[in-house]
Amino acid sequence: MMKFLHKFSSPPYFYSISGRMLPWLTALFLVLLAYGLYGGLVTAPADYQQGDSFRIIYVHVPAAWMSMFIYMVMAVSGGIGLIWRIKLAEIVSISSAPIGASFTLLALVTGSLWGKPMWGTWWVWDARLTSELILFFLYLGVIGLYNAIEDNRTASRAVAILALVGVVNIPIIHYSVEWWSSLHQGPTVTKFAKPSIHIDMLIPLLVMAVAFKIYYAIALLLRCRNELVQREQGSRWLDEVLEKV
Amino acid sequence: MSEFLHMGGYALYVWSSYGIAFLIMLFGIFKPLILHKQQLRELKLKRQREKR
Amino acid sequence: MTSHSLFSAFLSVVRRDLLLAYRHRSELVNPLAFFVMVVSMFPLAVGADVELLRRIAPGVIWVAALLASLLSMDAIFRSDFEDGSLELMVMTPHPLSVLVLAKVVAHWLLSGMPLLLITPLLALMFDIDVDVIWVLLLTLLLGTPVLSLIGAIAVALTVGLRKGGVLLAILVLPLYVPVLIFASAAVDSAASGLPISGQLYMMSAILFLAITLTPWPTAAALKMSLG
Amino acid sequence: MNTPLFFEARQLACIRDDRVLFSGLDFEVNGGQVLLIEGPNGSGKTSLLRILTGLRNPDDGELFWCGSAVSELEAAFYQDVAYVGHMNGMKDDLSVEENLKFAQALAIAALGIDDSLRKVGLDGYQTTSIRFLSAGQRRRLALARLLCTRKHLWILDEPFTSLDKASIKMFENYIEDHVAEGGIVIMTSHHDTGLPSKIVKKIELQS
Repeated sequence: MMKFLHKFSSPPYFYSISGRMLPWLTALFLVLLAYGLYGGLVTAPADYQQGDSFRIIYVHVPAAWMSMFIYMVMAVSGGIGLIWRIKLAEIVSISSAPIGASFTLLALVTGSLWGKPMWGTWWVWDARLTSELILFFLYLGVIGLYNAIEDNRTASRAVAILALVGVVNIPIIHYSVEWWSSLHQGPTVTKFAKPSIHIDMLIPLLVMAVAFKIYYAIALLLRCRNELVQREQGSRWLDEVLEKV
Repeated sequence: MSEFLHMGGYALYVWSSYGIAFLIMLFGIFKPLILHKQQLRELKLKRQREKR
Repeated sequence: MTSHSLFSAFLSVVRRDLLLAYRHRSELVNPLAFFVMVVSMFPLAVGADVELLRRIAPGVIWVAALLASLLSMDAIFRSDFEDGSLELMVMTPHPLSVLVLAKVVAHWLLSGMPLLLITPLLALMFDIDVDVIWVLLLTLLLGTPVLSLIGAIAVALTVGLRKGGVLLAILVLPLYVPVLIFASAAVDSAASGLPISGQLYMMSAILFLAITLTPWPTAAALKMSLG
Repeated sequence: MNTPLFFEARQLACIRDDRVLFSGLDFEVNGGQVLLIEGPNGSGKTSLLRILTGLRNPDDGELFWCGSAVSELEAAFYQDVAYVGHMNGMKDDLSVEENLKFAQALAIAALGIDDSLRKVGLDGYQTTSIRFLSAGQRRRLALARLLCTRKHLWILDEPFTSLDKASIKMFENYIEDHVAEGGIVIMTSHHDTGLPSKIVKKIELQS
């Protein structure tokens, strides 16, 4: 296992492998996306309460899941980079931050667009949306810290420490926000409980979730390649890559 | 078809959600792609300058 | 060989920081003045309706305390970083995280505790009755150390940067949310006579978690900033 | 100093801003020796010293103190090493005595504070605040810090900056004494030192 990890983390190998994987990943992503959208927008029956506006969950929920998932990946890869000094882990960690932030933003925007028809206000202090907002702030902190430090290696170590501290705090923040929202909102069913999931509604949701993960892999590989080229400017393996430019 | 677009009266919210999602995800793919092309071109120029 | 024990090294760091602050004791007033001023802004902003003021008092006082401690946070490592004494502290046989804990304790004594002393005065401004003020003081006693402990991580991460100030706040405020929620809620329910033990247990749990867990990342961040 | 002291560096490398300052650097220093690191400005002398002190991680290579790797030793290594960098590490608002007392509190005390100050010609300055000392006096105070704490390995970055001729001679004498007792000194210096060549070992860093 370590041998593979070590081989995989050698820049030229990673660059060529990712180059070959990207087309396949894109194709897979498009197929899943098409299937998920068709399922979510067409075949899935309208929700008896929310009507067709519930179809926003096919974007909102996967985005929310991804925002949390990417933060975890960022923290774990940051930790690996910090402890074993594997350069590629640092690159994965820092390249994930902007993608995670964009998914969090997407979750917030679609959340408020979903809330408007239901409760008449653009912003609902619902537990899930509030946790999502704080997660967005955590992402802003990570990105702000990375941009503030010039040297790449130090910046990635700083981001790894912050992400690890963040990942420990996320459950605590989530619990306290849940408790806080039950305090002020009364014991009604939390507004964003997913509507009673009918099998035809659930399949597209899971398909969209997988599609979003594939999308994350694509965006991550693209950003990792950029970060790699930027850090390996001096090295010789870039020669034959530059020929093709 | 128009009924589908109507989305039971929630057309604005549903389609703007999907539209924004589409834009954000598109941006997330094309920005690094364009940056990559630029990066390689700049690096090539820089190396040619150094060789001279 | 009189190798000084870890505890005496801990004490000497705390004593040194208190001595240093004493040499500039006029500066100790600044966070306090800021705290009082921010709190007094609210009646000017929302009007002097006593009922409203009494309801928002816990939140206002707690947000002001949070911002005041954030302001004075930068000083924990800044001067040591600039005159090289931080390097000498890293190069000691004692674990850096213990020395870091000593510095945070000293900082809390200089910035957290004074907030407690002045809070009763502010509480009168919002017409909070006495036993609620006690609960407010208790939440500040449990909460302000957590602000210093978690804040120290962000300070250590940004100490090497010229423009660390605003970034420090961005890094740290999301991590302050649990303390803010439980503290304000405790005072709120005390005002309406509800039990507050749940909130206080949570705050003590967060405090002990912070004491045991935060020195490691702070020490790692300091070593990184020095590297 | 009973155990024979031995400091060794293998294949050290340091990269800063994508520029390789040095790589594949090997050297050894035994007890009773002074290692003088020479090289033009910007050749990475200070970075090398900061790597030796453990303040900065080398981009490659390993350090050994008395045979065991420094990365494992950590506390035991710091027990024995003292560092005088460009910044003296003194608090301006504290007095001379308070600074030295704090230095002793974090290490093993050796010479008394008054004796150390007398040795560096700062006797009587005990209660003056560092703020009022000249640069030369501050540098001598850094030397006093070395004398008043028991450290086998001294790592000095341009120790003689802002010192007058007499003070440099004094500093060199104490370096000789330290090395004579079996200690090790690793230092960088611009002007050639008056130290006897039999105890000085030199390595050169190219720019």
